[in-house]
Amino acid sequence: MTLQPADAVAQSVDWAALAPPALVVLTALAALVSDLWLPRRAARVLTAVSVAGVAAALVAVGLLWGEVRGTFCLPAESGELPACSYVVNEVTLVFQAVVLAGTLLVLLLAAAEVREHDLPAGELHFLVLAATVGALTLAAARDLATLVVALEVVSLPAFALVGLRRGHLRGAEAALTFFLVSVVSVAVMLYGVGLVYGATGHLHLDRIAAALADPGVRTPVATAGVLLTLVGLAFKIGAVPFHAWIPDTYAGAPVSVAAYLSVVSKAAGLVGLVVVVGQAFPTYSDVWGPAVAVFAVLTMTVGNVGALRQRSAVRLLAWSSIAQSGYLLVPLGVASSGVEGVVLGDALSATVAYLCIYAAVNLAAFGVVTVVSRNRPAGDLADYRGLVRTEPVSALALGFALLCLAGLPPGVAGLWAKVVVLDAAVSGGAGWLAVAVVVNTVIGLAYYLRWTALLFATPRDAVPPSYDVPLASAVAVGLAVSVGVVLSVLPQPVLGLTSSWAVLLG
Amino acid sequence: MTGVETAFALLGLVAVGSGVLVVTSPQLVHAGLWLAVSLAALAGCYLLLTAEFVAWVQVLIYVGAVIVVVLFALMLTRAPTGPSAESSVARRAVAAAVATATAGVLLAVLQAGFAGEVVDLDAVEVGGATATGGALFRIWVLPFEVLSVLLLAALVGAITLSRRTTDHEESER
Amino acid sequence: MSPLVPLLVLVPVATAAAGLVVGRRRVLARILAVTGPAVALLVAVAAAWEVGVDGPRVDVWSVVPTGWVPIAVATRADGLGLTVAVMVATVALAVQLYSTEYLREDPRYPSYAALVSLFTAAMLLVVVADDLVVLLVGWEVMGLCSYALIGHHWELAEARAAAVKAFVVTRLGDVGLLFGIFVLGDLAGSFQVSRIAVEVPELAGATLTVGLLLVLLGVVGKSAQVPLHVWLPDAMVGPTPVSALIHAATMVAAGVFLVARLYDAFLASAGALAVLAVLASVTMLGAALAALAQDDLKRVLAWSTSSQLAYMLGGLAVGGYTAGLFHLLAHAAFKALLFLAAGAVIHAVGTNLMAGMGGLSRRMPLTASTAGIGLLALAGVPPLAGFVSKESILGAAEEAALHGGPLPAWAAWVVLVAGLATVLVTAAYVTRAWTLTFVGPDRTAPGSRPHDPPRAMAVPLVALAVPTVVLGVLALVPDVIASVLDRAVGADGAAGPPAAAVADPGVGLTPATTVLSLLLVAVGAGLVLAERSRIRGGDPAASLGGLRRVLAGGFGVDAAYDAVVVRPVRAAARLVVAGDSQVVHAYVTGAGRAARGLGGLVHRAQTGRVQGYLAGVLGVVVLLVVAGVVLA
Amino acid sequence: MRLAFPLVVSALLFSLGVYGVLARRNAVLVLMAVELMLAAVGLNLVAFDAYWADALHGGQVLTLFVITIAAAEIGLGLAIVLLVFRERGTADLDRLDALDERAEVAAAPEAAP
Amino acid sequence: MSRLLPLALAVPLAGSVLLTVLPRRTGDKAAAWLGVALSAATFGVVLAVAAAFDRTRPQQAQLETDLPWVPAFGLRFHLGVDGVSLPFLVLTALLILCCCVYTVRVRPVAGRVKALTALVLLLEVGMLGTFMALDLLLFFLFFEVVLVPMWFVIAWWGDPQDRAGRTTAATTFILYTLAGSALMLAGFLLVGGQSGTLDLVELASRSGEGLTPRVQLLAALAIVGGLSVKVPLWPLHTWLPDAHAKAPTVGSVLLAGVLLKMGSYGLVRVALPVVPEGVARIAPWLAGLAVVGIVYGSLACLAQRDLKRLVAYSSVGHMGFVVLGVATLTPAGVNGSIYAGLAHGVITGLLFVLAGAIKDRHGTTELAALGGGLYARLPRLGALLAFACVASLGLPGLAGFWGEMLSLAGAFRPSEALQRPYSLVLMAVAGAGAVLTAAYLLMVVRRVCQGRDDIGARLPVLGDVTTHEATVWSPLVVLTLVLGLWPGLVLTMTDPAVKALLGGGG
Repeated sequence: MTLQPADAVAQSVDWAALAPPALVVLTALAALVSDLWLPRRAARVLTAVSVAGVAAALVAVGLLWGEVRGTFCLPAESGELPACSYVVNEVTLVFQAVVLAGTLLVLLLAAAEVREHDLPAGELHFLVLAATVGALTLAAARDLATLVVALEVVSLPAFALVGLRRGHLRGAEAALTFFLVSVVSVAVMLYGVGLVYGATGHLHLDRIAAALADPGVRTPVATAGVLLTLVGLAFKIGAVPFHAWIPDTYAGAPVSVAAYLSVVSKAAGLVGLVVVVGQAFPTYSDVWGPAVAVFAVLTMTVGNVGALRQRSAVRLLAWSSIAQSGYLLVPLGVASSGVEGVVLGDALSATVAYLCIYAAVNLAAFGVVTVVSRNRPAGDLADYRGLVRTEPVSALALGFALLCLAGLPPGVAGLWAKVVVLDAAVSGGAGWLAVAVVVNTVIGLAYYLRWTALLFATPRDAVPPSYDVPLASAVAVGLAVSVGVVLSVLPQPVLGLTSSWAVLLG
Repeated sequence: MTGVETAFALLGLVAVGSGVLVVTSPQLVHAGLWLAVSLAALAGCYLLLTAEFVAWVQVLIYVGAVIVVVLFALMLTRAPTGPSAESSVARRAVAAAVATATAGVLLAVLQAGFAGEVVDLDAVEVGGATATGGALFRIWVLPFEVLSVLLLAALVGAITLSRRTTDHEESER
Repeated sequence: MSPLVPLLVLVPVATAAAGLVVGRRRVLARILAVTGPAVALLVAVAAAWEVGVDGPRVDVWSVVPTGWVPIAVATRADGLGLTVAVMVATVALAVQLYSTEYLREDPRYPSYAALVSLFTAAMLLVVVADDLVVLLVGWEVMGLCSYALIGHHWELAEARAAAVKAFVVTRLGDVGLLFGIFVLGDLAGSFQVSRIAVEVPELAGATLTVGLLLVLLGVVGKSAQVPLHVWLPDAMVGPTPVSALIHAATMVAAGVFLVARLYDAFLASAGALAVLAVLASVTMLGAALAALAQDDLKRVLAWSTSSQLAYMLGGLAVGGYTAGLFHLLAHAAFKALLFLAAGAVIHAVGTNLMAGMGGLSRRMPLTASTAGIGLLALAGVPPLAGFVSKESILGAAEEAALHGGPLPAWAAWVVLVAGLATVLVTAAYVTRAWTLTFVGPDRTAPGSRPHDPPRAMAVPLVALAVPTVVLGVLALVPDVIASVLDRAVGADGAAGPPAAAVADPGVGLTPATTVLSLLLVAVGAGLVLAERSRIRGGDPAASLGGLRRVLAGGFGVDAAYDAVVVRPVRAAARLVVAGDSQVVHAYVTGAGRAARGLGGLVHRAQTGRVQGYLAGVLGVVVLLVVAGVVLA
Repeated sequence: MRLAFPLVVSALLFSLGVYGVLARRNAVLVLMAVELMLAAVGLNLVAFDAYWADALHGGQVLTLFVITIAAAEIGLGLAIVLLVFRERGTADLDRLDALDERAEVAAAPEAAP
Repeated sequence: MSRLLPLALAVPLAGSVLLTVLPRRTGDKAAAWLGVALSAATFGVVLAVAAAFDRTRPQQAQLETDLPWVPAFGLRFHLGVDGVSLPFLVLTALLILCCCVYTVRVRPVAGRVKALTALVLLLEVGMLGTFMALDLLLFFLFFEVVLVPMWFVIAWWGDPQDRAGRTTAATTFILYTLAGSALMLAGFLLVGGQSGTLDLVELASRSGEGLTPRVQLLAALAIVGGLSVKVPLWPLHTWLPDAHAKAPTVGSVLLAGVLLKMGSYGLVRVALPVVPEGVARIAPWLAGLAVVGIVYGSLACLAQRDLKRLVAYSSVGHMGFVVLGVATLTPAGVNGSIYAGLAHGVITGLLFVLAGAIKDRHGTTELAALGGGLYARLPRLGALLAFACVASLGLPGLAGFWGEMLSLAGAFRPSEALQRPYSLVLMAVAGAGAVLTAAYLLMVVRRVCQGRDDIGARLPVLGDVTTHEATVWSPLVVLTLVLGLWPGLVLTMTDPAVKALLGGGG
């Protein structure tokens, strides 16, 4: 009992470090409050306010770039590591940036959907922003309590968001499915957290790591704890076999919410995973590494074969996003390979690069789906036949996004992403993972291409081309596609983000 | 077996026994009440483990609020308060198998890790409102703050969903 | 560097190309067709004159790197090549002239004439090439022209079949030749004959023998020797002038020419020569026997060509270099003559079958007399060219058999015996052909009025009859033939006189064999005549009985190939086509189906019932922990 | 006190929750089973807190958070169940099949240009 | 630094983009002529490259452009030509020009000339880029560029009578080749990771130094295996017959003429110099499979009932010679491989053009339906077909011979990697395959060109070869003759370059 709480100095708070989530909290409250005052149809104002807030947070992230800050730290004593609950470093910031950018695009996409389906605008904005707060905190959280709470903050608003559409039979069921799978997964994860706590006596990640580095620690408990802790995060990412909620949930949710889940929520799960395994369990990489690798292969394979025969656009994107999660996990899966020169930092940089590219192009795809679903609410793939004739710009954007997801030129950004992942597998010496990636790339192409081909097929009936797209959606899709195009030509920014990570997450 | 241990064993027995009834009772309302019993017994366990503050919160939130809300929901859904439909035997068998396996694995892991370990309750600072609350506000401020967002979001979400229901019903009429 | 030698090749090529361009303007096409070989003949004579004055030479025009033995675009002007070139140009000229009349009404004449010109060019390339790969180019282009011309009447199924057969069978030999060229090139470090002639004899051994045997594969294919002789009789469906040029005088003789070209190498390998001797002997006699039983006049000549080519190769095998080549020249003259005469007959009576001829000497005196000269030469009656050349070969064989030669004595004996036996059979089939065609009762179709051909066809007949006679006389002048056919290359060619470890017996008569063979000629002719009178003017071959069918069918070799090669290949082809989609591609479609099937399983789990999902989650969690704890 | 006591109780409660989650048909009852699982987590945490005599009281604080999370979850969860009940007239999970994917992919079209 | 090579890529790329954005009302004719202008300009640039090329040192990469692109991968935009790549560049630009000119008159049944031309130009970018790339990843990138355009070319402009069949063929093509190229990428990344550079010039000069035998073997398996799909090597060929048979004429010509060459070029450019030891270890297998392919392709042709399929299967046999040459690992064999590849491009391109012309006039390429008598019906077309068949069977004096001969010569004197007796057996079997090749090609002449014209009366009035067709075809015919009669033209350039590639940078 070296540390007496009574002696502890009150924690100082570094507000600058907290600026991104704090700004979003304020925005969320502003959205909630202003909804009470504004007339029912003035959703545009809400969009503007929210987007402005998120943009401000994004600027804050930009300003913080390059800094390393910790706050809510334990009082440092001699011999103790300075453990902080909230740490800002490149890892945090890059994920926060992805989360914020994703949120921004989703908010833009949601604007049209709010009008179209008469969704409660204020609540929607509040809930999205609240979940984003969770995701932002998760990226910075460095103790398990904060992590768990933040994870829940990402999830709970999402449950409500999924069930938001009125009179939509599937919406409620989707919310229930999502909810139940989520709470059970979180319960399992919490049990795991309990075991880790039991094995180490700590909740702060670096202390856990220090404790686990001690060979005297009880191995089976810690092993079980590590694995169970991964479950909740794997659920969030949509790794097989914790994936089953994804297609059902996406199918029932408003499309923009599905987009949110597939990008922001997934990024949150991923950063949680990265931080936990990287910072708390580095010495247990022989435990979680193979598990993640197996999950990766299962995930990409199940996701891809599941997408093969889909005829609903959103469900196809859902399965595709499962598959993409599989690729995302590959670098982490080989981080434990023990091959000389492969350090966790490399794996993380690969994952981040993949995530950035995936986020952009996946949002572009979802964006076009929201646009198209205005006129064709059924959301069948058949509705996309000849889209190039009816909505040429949307069709080109979607085609580009799909080919990026498939990883073939002209979707060069996606190709870089595949290169990153394959490189990770190969340089990690995991030949079987590399082969799995190869095979899955092929399966994936089959359905992406089927859809792309439909876009350019001759339409069943001649409709004059229409360029009428809601401004917000157009901006969102335009931004996402631009990012995709820029990353096709100059991928270096997202590939070179991560030079110093090995140190930060060592 | 010390006295504390005996007390704990009895409370644990109550918690587990009522837990069994929670997951087997055919009556919805009964299940809810057994849950209250189980959680209350757990609160007793917390007390024995010196976590006083946690025990009170448990009683207040769970046994008070949660059970009330659950029962309310049962009323609102106008669910039959009589026996609800039974699951098939096969389903229960699968569930039992998974549950047994879970128990087996967990017990084995815990046995391997903590066999013979002892909690020195005397050396432990009692987790009263001061101690636990102090830790909460000195050390765990951040998650606490985040939790407030969580609660607000849950509140808004719940309201939105229920309002959505009523709107929907209104429009139907 | 003499421009004459390349010109020799380029002139016919140019006329061939021009012939294609002028298209249907027939008169122009005719003029071009005749101009080509005429100019080529002049160039060949001039080049030969040059060689006579300046001596033989090798010119390297360009060297193509290959990463291995380089290919030299090299020509060679020497006695052997230019003598044959003169022969080729002469026969080509005769045939082109003849064809202007023979194919007067044929709408395909322009392409025909162009192909004949192209063929001429290719053959001339073969005879002047110093590099074996360049030689191979001409060699195979000849084969192509042969293929196209055999298929001239492509409405006829048998013409189509014969064309393909001719090409594929010779191609088989050509692949062997290519490999043989590899071996020689590898040994000598060059594909140039002039280098090989110098280097290779030093390297005699099993490898050389294998290489030469591979070369022989090409030779037997081109020269219609056993076992690749089967294409030649069928090739007779082509227009008769083509048969005269390609399938009698020139292309089929290219095999003989090639052996002569590589003679220095062959002399270094007794084994290769022995094999050549045996193959030649078998062909010699077998083909003659087959000729005996044919109904079709052209097929008689075709089998006879195989047989005569075998004489040449046999002659070369026993060391009779000059004799074999002299027979080549003589044969070119009289066999081209015979084919052209046969063409005149066929033109006149409208059938190839000797059953539809008879007594034509009265109606077609010029044809009959020139054909008679040709037949006598073929039978080896003095003093015609065929007599002297054949006797020279038999003499060389006797020499080698009795006094040793470049090949084992037993092989020389085989050649000698087969050669003598063939003399008998040759006389027999020649007599039979003569009697069936030109004498006896007239069996031509009623209403046909056979008559001697017009001038354009008659001139070549006479023109070819001249060398048939003159060469025989000329040959008796000592050494003239041998000197003309000298293959040595001096000057920058770097090769001295032929290695000639074995003295070339040259051209001349050997008493013993001459007497014996004259006797055999008489016996052969006599037998046929006797048999003919016995059966009152019928077909003497009828007396062969059941043997006749065997002989007429070429000993069933075709059927054997059909059973052993053609059918299995066809069956394999069908198997491959079926297997490709059913087996090889099945893995691909199977992978696709597996993916979709797996997808089906995934969908089946996607029931929308949340507890199913939860069961999966929790079950996997348990397994995960067990695996983690047990394995880690 | 031996650590085994709370740990065994916790493991049993967790397993009972697992059983309930899988076996129960009514959504509300499934929710109750989840509560059992979370309660088990809490017991574990408190026991370990005492075991390590954690000066930071991490276990206890996290238990508080878990209780709060559970409360929030159950509030929102009941709202969702209510929503489903209103839409479908039942809270029986077996009857909720609007998201069954099997029917959807039965006749997925091939893309012909 | 010369700008010619980037210019050769920029012209068709810009043209492709230009055609894409042109308004829909742009007439077919205008689009086609624009295509001709652009491809002619590209051809001009390539000719300028050929003119600027210093023939005295063909073993060196010339006209290089070397710019950093994606430092994270070590990817450089490194282009250059040497004696091996120059002939392929010229061939590609020429064939594309022919295709564009062809499209001016012979409009595809499916219409959409603008789109087709844009795709063809995009294909050109990929093809030229592949032959110029001197960086492994860049090579891969260009390698992939052709896939999607080619899919569309086959699936949309393919066999108008078989919609489902052409889509299946196109999809089989793209999935199959993607599997190959993804595997190849894994090999590239392995090499890049182990050697620390992706630069082909650098790697070639190291000649496998610094790569362990195991790495070399694995990389060679992946690279050669991947390229073998594209080549294609038996038994990976099954995508080819359908793709070729169902593709439109333009597609077939480019597939056979250039796409397959990208595979064989990759073997020479990448596999041989980068992982020589690994290739040496698998060379016996490679050679064996190549020879199986020769015989197998010939046998398959013998029993084909459709002209286009037959020509397609003939490619399997011909490419067998190409691979055999490489597998001998001798200068002669590799020279032969390159030469055979060029010749196959020209001759098979010609065959496909002619088959297309036959199909235009008869509506079918079924041998049975065509009957015979093409000589009688359309004498010029018949003669050209016969010419092409004869060239294809490898007649000396025409283009097809030299490659086959040199491949066989390589097998006659193989490197130490192949045991000589084994190699000689292979050579003999390949020789038998050459005989079979003659057999089936003459069978084509026999069944199609020769024979009685039984169907002429039933067909609409048929025109023989038009001036326009003659214009398109004459370059191919002339090239067949030139390559046949003047092998030194190419061999003097390839030979030093090949020796350099085999011997470590020269």
